[in-house]
Amino acid sequence: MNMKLLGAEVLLYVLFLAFILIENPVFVAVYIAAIVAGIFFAAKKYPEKLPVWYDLFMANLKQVGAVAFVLGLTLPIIIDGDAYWLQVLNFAMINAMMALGLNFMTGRAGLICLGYAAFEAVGAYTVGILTLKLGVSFWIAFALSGIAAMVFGAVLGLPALRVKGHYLALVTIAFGLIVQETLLNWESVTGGTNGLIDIPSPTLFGYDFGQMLDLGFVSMNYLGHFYYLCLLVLALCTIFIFKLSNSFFGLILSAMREDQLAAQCYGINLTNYKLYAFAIGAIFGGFAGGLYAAMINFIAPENFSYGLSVIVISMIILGGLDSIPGAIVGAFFLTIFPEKFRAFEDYRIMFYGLIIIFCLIFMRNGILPYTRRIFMSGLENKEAEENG
Amino acid sequence: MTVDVLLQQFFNALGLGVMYALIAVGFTLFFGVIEVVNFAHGEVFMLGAFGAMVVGTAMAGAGVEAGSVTYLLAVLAIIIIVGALFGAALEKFIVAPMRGAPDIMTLLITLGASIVVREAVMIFFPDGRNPQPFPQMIQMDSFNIGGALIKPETIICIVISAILISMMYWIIEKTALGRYIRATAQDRQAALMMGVNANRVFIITLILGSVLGSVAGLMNGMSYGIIKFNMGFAASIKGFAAAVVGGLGNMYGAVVGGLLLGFLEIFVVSFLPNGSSYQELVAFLIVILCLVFRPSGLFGEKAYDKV
Amino acid sequence: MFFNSGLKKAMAVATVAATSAVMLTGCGGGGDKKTEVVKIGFIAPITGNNAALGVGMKNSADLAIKHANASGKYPYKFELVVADDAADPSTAVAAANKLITDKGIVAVGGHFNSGCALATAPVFHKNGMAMLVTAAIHPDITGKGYKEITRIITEAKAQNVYAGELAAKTWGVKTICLINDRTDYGKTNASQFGENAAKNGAQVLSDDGINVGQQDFSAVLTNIKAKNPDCVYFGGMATEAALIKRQMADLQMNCLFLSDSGIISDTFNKIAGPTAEGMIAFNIGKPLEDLPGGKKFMEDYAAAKYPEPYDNLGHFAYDTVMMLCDTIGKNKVGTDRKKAIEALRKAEYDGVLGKTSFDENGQTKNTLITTYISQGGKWVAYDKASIQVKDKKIAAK
Amino acid sequence: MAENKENIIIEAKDLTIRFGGVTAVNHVSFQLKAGETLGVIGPNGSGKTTLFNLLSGIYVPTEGQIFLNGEDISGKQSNEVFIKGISRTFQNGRLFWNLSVLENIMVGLKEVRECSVLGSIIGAGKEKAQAKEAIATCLKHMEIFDDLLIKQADKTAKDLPYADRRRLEICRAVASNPQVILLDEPSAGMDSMETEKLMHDLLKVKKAMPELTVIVVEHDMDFIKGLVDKVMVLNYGENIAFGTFDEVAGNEEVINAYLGQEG
Repeated sequence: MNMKLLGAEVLLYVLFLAFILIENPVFVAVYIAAIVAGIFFAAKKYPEKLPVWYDLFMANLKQVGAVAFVLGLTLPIIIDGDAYWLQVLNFAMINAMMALGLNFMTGRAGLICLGYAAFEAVGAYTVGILTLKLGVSFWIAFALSGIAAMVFGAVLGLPALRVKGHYLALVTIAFGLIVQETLLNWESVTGGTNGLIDIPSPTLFGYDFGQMLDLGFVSMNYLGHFYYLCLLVLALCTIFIFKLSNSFFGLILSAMREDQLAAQCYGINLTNYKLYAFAIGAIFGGFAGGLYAAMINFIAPENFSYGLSVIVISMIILGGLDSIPGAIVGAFFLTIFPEKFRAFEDYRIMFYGLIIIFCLIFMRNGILPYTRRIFMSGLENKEAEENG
Repeated sequence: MTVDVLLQQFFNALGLGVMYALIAVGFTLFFGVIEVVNFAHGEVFMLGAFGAMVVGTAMAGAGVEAGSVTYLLAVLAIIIIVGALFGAALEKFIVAPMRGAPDIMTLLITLGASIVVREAVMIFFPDGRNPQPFPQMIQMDSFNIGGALIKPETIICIVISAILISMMYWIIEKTALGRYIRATAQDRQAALMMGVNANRVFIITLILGSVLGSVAGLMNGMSYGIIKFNMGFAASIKGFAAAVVGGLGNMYGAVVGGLLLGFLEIFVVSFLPNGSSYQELVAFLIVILCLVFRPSGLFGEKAYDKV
Repeated sequence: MFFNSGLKKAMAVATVAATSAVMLTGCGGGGDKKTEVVKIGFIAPITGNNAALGVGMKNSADLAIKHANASGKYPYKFELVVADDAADPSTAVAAANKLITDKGIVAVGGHFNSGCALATAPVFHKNGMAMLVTAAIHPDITGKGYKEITRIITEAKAQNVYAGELAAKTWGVKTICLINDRTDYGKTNASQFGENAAKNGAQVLSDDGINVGQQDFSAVLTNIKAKNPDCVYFGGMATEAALIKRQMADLQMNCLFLSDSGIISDTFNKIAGPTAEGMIAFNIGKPLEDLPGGKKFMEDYAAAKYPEPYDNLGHFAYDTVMMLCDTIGKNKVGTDRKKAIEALRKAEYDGVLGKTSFDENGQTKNTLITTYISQGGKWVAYDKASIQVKDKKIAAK
Repeated sequence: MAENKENIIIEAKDLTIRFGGVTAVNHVSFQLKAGETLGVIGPNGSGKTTLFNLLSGIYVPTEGQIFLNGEDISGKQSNEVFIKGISRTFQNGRLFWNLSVLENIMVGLKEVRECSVLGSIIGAGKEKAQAKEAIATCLKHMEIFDDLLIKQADKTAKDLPYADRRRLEICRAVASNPQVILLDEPSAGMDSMETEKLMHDLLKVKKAMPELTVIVVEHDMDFIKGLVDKVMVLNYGENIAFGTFDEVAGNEEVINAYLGQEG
């Protein structure tokens, strides 16, 4: 347990909380200015310090994750169950799940997908239809939403086998638009344009998630349940993705991303692994959709538009392609930061466009760039000493 | 299906197909020569329409008679400048920094650029969120050919795009500049070694393609009379679909692809029951089918992986 | 890029100390304790696609609060808390939650977009807070039987029943072609108009769906022209309606062209240009000047000097908030949300729209519908217009 | 299936491929026994790399067959060809540039390829042990190049100096214990001193893996002379000479086709 790291993470948590709690726009502007000034100041004064801290964070991701989870548990209590911010944080976590899935598909396996919102739609409608129309319990429907998205991921994978790069981008856009079009037209099942209304909230052994959550010292509305549910699912997704990326399977996908032809010449069956990448990447979109449907109780085709797919792309670009912490931080930043500037609501979409351009030109590796796994840290020093 | 209705649908399709062809040629030029898929190409289409509207309304206000030849030529000239400036700016600020980066990066940055341009017009153009009326540019009424009514605008659009595409053909095939462009298309390294200034080719290609896009925007405004800040997105998907159907990188393929897409859309509506609700879907379905079964399109040559 | 130069100057001033000081001051001010303060919530599309309508609604609601407090009739000091739903269902739910957590708010009014009202109705029902819907006309909003939900505007179905009878019976239309923009709004209006016209002897020849954002309708209109209908009805919004009207003029189709309230806006006349002449549409409510409190509302609004116009739905917002204040004031509800719900259901209020009271579903009984025709680039009430429908064609009176 | 008399590892029979009008490889045939090294020489554009692409399954031959251990593998996908035992390097180097040296080598290993997707999620401890084992295999092969590669095990491929990149390619190709290895101009871009060093490394590889059959495309004649048992000369896609270096050197046709121009 690296205490220095723990201290740093708690400080970051406090700064994050302050950012949420300040209401008055002037204070928000001053606060951001102070943070940015602090970063420039530190970067100038101790240029060598930043990479050291950075490597420290990246080397102990397991600890960073665990501490973040624990701090996350305390968040609703500190913001006194404020429903508005619970809702925004729930959206941030749902977006983070999608960012993880897309990052696995595009960042790790190199398969560009501009129709990722379709997987969230599949997950949301699976939960919506099963719980609303067939009375299935939420937990079964939620599991099925992941599986349904996986199947759709494989279905998208099929045409993707024969195309690369630009063509693949276009196929995924077309796929996203066709899924949305089907949701609009298949009125009997999906409720067409007015979508599904009043999707029941989940119940666990009779305890309805839709009621108020009373923790004794603080009580908050039903969004508190979803906050903890989202936090749990996000944690599991992160662990799931972490294990996958650091396994041989992850290595093969990154080889495929680097050079498909060479990878094939070294025994990798591109067809299988592309389908795996699409299918597994899509699961996270499905879960995100399932949670969204159960939480908002109302879904319609325009919630899962092409615009959303582009926003998720901007999240993983900001975070850093193929970087798991980057995807989560990117998603949180791009969901929470605009909330503070409700007055500039019209500029929100443009803000995402600017983020894409800014990051691609100046910060191509994003804010938390991918760090390679060091296999040989122990071995290397030993070898180096022996050979002198 | 009487003859006049068939003839009417034919001209409807021709007008539509010609506009798609012009956009598709732009896409094919970018991909064929500098291997860039320019997702912001749709926005130059929109800027062309908005530019023409602003100029047209201003000139009409300043007393220049709306239908006169000078009026039309002035609008066309300004639109070409708008397209050229957009192409040059796109190359300098968006495409150039991405040179050498993997394809995904160029694709994503043009995607980012298209969002910024689209939203900027929505926010900063007066009442940008709502659709805008496009000034009436031609004061003639429709021609009646065998019972089918053809707007003068459609005729002019067909003529303008025929001229532009043949000019593009002449530039690419006959001029020195065209040789540079073709050389870069075939093998960029070899062309560089032969002293072809790649930057010049990049900028010129983007300018030429963007000019085609902005003129297509003008034509859209003239034919439909109503333009909106987000017209670029749908046009870019259809333009790209047409370019892919024709064989990305092949100029004639793009023209044929555009016309084919126009006719298919009109065919779906006029012959399939309740076809009108699938008109927009046609472009997407073609793209997937074509990419999966014939990735190199109708005329594109089979691309071999350069080992 | 989002740090404009102003912020950079602020950076020079800000110190880290400022950050910690700021962290501790939460917001929240105490009210003076003289008369009890009762807050009324109001949700509207302040930003997003319908920003112009939303801001007009917000200003009118603010005007209502001023009048309620100034009238002295009520034992409370009313305060308005405005929330923005940005015409998007998920933002609407977030805004609703923000209002619910403010314990001082006793009841809420608002919404123009049906999608938003449909999304927030269950939220208000679940959390036991009354919502008086201002301008969202989807039947299901009050159709669900939630006792918390009432609505001050006529719902969509009535508008289509009226239109169907008028076209088939009064104007003698025999054959109709329907077009809808495949949105819930457009499709419901088109099919309900077709049903009611058929009940009065007309025959529906075709029902074609088109897409929002589509530009080229030449193919579907050519098919319709071949059927030579007496009238074409379009369920949808202004942009597509204007494009269709222009392309019908190009094809020299001179049959009647009717549509729903979605197209009644200056935008339609502006973008349809000269072809707008003779376009007929049906709208809920009456022109402001014909309403009982219409003139007074216009004068009061002008006097209050709001920067933005009250737009189409200002008077609905005004009556919503006035009715909420009146009901809460008269029944001494204070901040008891349960009492507010019961009181509102039984309430009666005589305002700009005339006398408003609710049926068992919470839907207003005061049904107001008007036929409009586009003449000289402006929407004019049909009976006041100089062009009329004469044997299924538009002609001078 | 031709039964395998004198254990011919790899055989090409009238191997041909045409792109549109051009016949890049025209009826090339050869046979190689286990452990033999064949040098393929010829002027630029004579079809050497195209031949490699045919042998490694990237291109499908228009005519003719390829036999590995007597089994006809023509038309098989490149990943199947690799699994059967033919690995290759690339003329202008196709390493996984953003992956580390170790990761590059690991990609070809059998246990990596056969990892189960599910296993990597559930198998808690297992994949650490597997990783250790895989690293050990890689290190064994990296020792061929002394500690040159081992020192830079965790550097990314794109950060390696040019010569080491060539060595990494060879190491990657050898790591999967193939039966046949195709080296496409391994010494391209190296100075004579480094080429010399590379030749010794390759000789060490051959000593370490006597059964390994090597086919190498090269321009550097000393490199060829020092390394190969037999030489094949290609000109305009045709095999104009086959035999030991000396036989080929004396062949009339070869001289004016290839060596003659140099003279």
